[in-house]
Amino acid sequence: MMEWASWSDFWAMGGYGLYVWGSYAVTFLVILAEVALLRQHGRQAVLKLKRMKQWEEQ
Amino acid sequence: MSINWYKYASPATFYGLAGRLIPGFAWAAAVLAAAGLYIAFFLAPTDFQQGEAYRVIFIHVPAAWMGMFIYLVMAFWSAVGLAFNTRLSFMMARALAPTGAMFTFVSLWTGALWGKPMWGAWWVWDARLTSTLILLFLYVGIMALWAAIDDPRRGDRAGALLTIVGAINVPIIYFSVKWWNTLHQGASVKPSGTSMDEVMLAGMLVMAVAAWFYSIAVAFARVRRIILERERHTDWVNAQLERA
Amino acid sequence: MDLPTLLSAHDLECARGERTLFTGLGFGLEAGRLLLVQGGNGQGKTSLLRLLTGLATPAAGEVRWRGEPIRRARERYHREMAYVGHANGIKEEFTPLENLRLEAGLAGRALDEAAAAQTLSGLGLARCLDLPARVLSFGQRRRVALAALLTAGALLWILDEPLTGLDVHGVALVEELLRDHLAAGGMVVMTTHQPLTLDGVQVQKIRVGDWAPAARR
Amino acid sequence: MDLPTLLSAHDLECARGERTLFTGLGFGLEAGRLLLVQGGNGQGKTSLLRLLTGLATPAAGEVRWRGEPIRRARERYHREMAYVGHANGIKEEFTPLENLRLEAGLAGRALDEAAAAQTLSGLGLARCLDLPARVLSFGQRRRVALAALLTAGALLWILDEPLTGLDVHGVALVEELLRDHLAAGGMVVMTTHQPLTLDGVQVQKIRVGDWAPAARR
Amino acid sequence: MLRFAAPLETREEDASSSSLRFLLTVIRRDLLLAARRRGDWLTAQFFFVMVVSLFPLGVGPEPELLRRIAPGVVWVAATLASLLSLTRLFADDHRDGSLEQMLLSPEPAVLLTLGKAAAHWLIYGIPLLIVAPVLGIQFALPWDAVGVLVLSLALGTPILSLLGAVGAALTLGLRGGGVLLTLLILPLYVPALIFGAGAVDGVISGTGAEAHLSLLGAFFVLSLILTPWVSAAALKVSLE
Amino acid sequence: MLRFAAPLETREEDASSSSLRFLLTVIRRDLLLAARRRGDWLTAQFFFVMVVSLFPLGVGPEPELLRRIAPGVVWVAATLASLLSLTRLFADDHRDGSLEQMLLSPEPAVLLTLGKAAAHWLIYGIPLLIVAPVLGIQFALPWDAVGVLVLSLALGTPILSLLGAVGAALTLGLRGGGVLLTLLILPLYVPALIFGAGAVDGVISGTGAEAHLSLLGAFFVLSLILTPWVSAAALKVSLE
Ligand code: HEM
Ligand SMILES: Nc1ncnc2c1ncn2[C@@H]1O[C@H](COP(=O)(O)OP(=O)(O)OP(=O)(O)O)[C@@H](O)[C@H]1O
Ligand SMILES: Nc1ncnc2c1ncn2[C@@H]1O[C@H](COP(=O)(O)OP(=O)(O)OP(=O)(O)O)[C@@H](O)[C@H]1O
Ligand SMILES: [Mg+2]
Ligand SMILES: [Mg+2]
Repeated sequence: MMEWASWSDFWAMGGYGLYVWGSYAVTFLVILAEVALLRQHGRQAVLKLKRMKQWEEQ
Repeated sequence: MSINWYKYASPATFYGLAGRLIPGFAWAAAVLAAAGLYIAFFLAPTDFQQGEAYRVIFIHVPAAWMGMFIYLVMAFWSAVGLAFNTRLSFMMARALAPTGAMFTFVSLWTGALWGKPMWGAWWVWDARLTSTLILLFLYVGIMALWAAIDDPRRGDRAGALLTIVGAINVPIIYFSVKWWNTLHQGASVKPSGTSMDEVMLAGMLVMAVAAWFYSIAVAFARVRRIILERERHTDWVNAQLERA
Repeated sequence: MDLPTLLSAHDLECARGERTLFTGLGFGLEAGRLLLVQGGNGQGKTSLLRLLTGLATPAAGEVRWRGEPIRRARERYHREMAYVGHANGIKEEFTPLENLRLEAGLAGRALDEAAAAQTLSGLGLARCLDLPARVLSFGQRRRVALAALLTAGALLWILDEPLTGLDVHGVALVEELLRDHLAAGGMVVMTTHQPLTLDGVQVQKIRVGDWAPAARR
Repeated sequence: MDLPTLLSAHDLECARGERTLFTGLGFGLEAGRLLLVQGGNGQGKTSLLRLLTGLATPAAGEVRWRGEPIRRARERYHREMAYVGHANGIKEEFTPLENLRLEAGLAGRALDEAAAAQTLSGLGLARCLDLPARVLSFGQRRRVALAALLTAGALLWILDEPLTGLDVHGVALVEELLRDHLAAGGMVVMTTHQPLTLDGVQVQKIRVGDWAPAARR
Repeated sequence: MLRFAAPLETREEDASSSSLRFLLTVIRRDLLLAARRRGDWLTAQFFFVMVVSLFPLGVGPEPELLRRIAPGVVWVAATLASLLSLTRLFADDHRDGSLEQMLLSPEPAVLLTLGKAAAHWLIYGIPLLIVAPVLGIQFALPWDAVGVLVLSLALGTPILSLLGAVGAALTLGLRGGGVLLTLLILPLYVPALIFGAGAVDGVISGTGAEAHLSLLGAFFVLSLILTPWVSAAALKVSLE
Repeated sequence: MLRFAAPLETREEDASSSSLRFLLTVIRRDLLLAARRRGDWLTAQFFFVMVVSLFPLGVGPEPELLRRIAPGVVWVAATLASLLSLTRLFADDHRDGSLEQMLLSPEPAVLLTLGKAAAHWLIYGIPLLIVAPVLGIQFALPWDAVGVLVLSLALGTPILSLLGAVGAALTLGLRGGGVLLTLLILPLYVPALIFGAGAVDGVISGTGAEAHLSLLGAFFVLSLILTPWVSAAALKVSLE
């Protein structure tokens, strides 16, 4: 801890906590959402392709 | 050069290659992001003008860079696709767009959150801000066009044409907005690249490289899905499905 | 008589969406001949004709006109070819005569107004010359499209179900037109689900859809 | 057997623009009968059918359903009547099945999905069940419109050239459907330019256009 | 093969419940159509955002000036966004013949037009309400003004859809219907625009928004009661 | 009865003169079509006038404020007016099959798109130029500013038509075409809007209009050279 006297100092960000953490939180969430969507779509695609293959084989 | 580019341009080969590369890029991105965040919050000193608020810069600037850079890469792949009719290029362009839009959105969001304490307003009609907003509109327009066309061939080409027209227009838009803004006396504070502390700069660069690797990993993952959907009647995809 | 093969298709493959409609389709057509494209609904007749016009590009293979791929000889090919599709290609707010005049203008031909009016009358549209196409009946609109085909004076006609909506006189008329055109050395590629009586005409037949039996998709 | 006359037209006159297409047209149609409206292109068949559906109003005369003018008995009439016009009336972005479901919903009927899928398969659309109507071929779209007609389960069918674009199997199918419908006591008013083979069916014929010979305009 | 099974007898049914079912089917049908065009919902929002964002580009970036014109700009943009989509309210159904089919349903046509207008509002009106706050912030409006802006749009956009349906029905099948529609309907939109923008202005200038909002509400009720009948009549005339 | 007389031999002709003739025919055809839809020409003007006139209603009547926003408002209205009509640039021809017929003409497609854009400008751009002075006066603009407004519109509206043709070709036959077109094209219009409104502002504020006007001119030349090719390519892609 070179910059910060305490954790509460750290979270306060010199009074700008809302702005700084708001930025980082939203960025984190957006990235998380992208990765999650990507995984979900990937899984859906595989499932869909398998289903269609089954149909075609019938 | 003896590398057989056409081999790697074949979706089947690229599918495997991308699959092997993704974990590497993903881990590199994670490690670099951790390092960047450590620098950002524990090594970089407090800014004497802006106080701690400036720490937004470590995501704001990399995100802004990636937003613009990814558009250029998309335009490049679109041009390649139209010129050489390589399917993989179009797929790359498609895979990149959501990530580009995401970064552009992040740069807008973080900029807005930064602007409130610094300028006293969430938003001002500054040249950089406005042109970033228009860039987001371009991304959205391209993705909306893709979404509206369900024939993949047509979608690829139409999207590529729009991307390229946009790429020619982006510099024009940027300068027009700048010109427009300076003729009026606009916002008095502007984001300025004043001489920067070296640690700060290092943190920003590390974060930028992390964003870069992240984009590559995500785009590869997305392109793999697109390849699967497009090539689903081929034998290798069937074999792939057996395994999955 | 050994006429040269003017229109030929080589190994055509057509994919619509995820379905392959046909592969390896090929034929050659000489002057004075009619090619009847056969197949049930949805087998790919329209898709084939659009490949032949150059409006769509085949997934594989190529179409040649006078020996040259139509991609390269586009201008010349389009000068000598005329197409009537499922849609009539006439503007609803123009009268039949104006429609013909415009088509001629776009093709860079001068239109002999009197002759055009006569063509229209010959097609049974004498009473509709001054009506906008919008108010014409289904069959009358089809007739206007056929009149445009006639005035185009093209060597090769590509006709997608030209008989839809025509009454019996109309069908007889089209048959006569086809005979005349072929007798004058013209060529026709066409589809229809109705029986055609074309005595004295050499009809070549091709069937689409058999190429892609139901099982393979 | 003396069935009651359900649909009747009295002294109908139809004017389009400045032209009177027909005047004094009248007929009566009993259950189990088919009325074939005949006439060349542009004689006024479509115009007559639209008068019969109630979409257009006659310049003079009236149409009656079960003895009541359809203006007044609109709701009941529309519950018992189904119309297929030159346009198919299907939404291009929906699959055939979704189209049927929607039509049923709008008519306030419950749709038996399995039966609907079977109807579509019976009409040769088995392979198109999950495709949007936009990508279907001309004839396939016509078949979807016919499937909607079938699921409507109406007593009176008004069909404007239902055979356009159908291949030979399609035509045979429609003929069978007509026979079944009439045998079950249904009624049909239809036009077509193609020959119909409807053995064992009592066909009533009416000719439009003779009413307004060419000279009178 | 195909079995014909026509329920030849008419069924007697509770009239009002069948009417309600018809109305809901019309709405669901349009929502489904909108859902099929993936991204349309988003597109409508972005259109609105974009039109609003054009103004600073034309007018210049001074925040004070922008704040003053903000209510007017947002309301004009909402009007245009709804107009642009209204062009297609009946046109698509008319072209492919399904409008005729719907008019041949036993239910009265007024339910059809009411349902279409309602669906239009759900698809194109609701997104505007969601985006409006963001735009208010871009133009540096105070929070209470943003609230009233959303409220006024919530009351006003249904009016746009209802009145727009009249115009769409009147111009059906006419060439250049889109532009003509605008010509007919924009004057009718004026009261909604004035009350809506006025309410927001009232908050900013401190004169209060209640009077404007209640006028807007009255106008809404009036158009809800009257316009479906007018558009039903217009529809029938256009289809003759 | 009918005599078949096909000029089976291809005629060799001066290529450039036949191209010019084709271009002129395309333009004349669209002008004729517009003339046939009586009132469309007038309607486009009315839309423009109305959008501009809505602003004083939404923003309030202060003359000083109105004068300051006038250039921006007029330019935004011009942009929207041109967009509204652009939706139908190729759509009608596509639906009735005549677009296919035109693409089957021996002449290159780029002439077709150029001609269509030119016709669009003649029909929908010229009226704007004629009405603009009236609007300028309504907003109490000084005379020299009105002059520059017309000049900037004269240079700028062709850009709108040219770029809009790209969007119209790309969105051909797609659901939600109108809104989608707007979404694609509005961002590209930004420079024209900024330079155009900026020129008028320059006159009012005394900084001069030349710089803006010459940038606008450069943008016009650029789009004249590039966009017809892009729209031709887009058209072919959309018709595949
Ligand atoms: C929504 C608001 C904002 C947007 C869209 C935005 C956009 C951008 C963009 C696109 C860049 C990269 C430009 C380049 O490298 O040439 C950038 C860089 C930067 N921005 Fe922002 N910005 C916003 C708000 C702010 C605020 C409020 C500040 C600080 C007060 C700020 C400070 C910076 C700095 C210091 C840079 C780095 C400059 C450089 O490397 O040259 N930005 N911003
Ligand atoms: N995206 C797609 N996915 C799957 N199948 C498609 C797609 N697009 C078109 N098709 C199919 O391709 C075929 C197109 O046929 P085409 O229009 O060429 O038929 P046709 O022989 O002209 O029929 P008709 O006699 O009815 O006019 C149809 O069977 C249609 O279902
Ligand atoms: N405004 C008008 N002025 C003059 N004649 C008109 C006008 N509107 C329609 N007509 C004529 O009315 C007739 C309409 O015929 P209708 O569509 O009922 O014919 P149809 O018998 O169904 O023909 P088809 O077999 O071609 O479908 C056409 O001959 C048309 O030219
Ligand atoms: Mg076909
Ligand atoms: Mg008819």
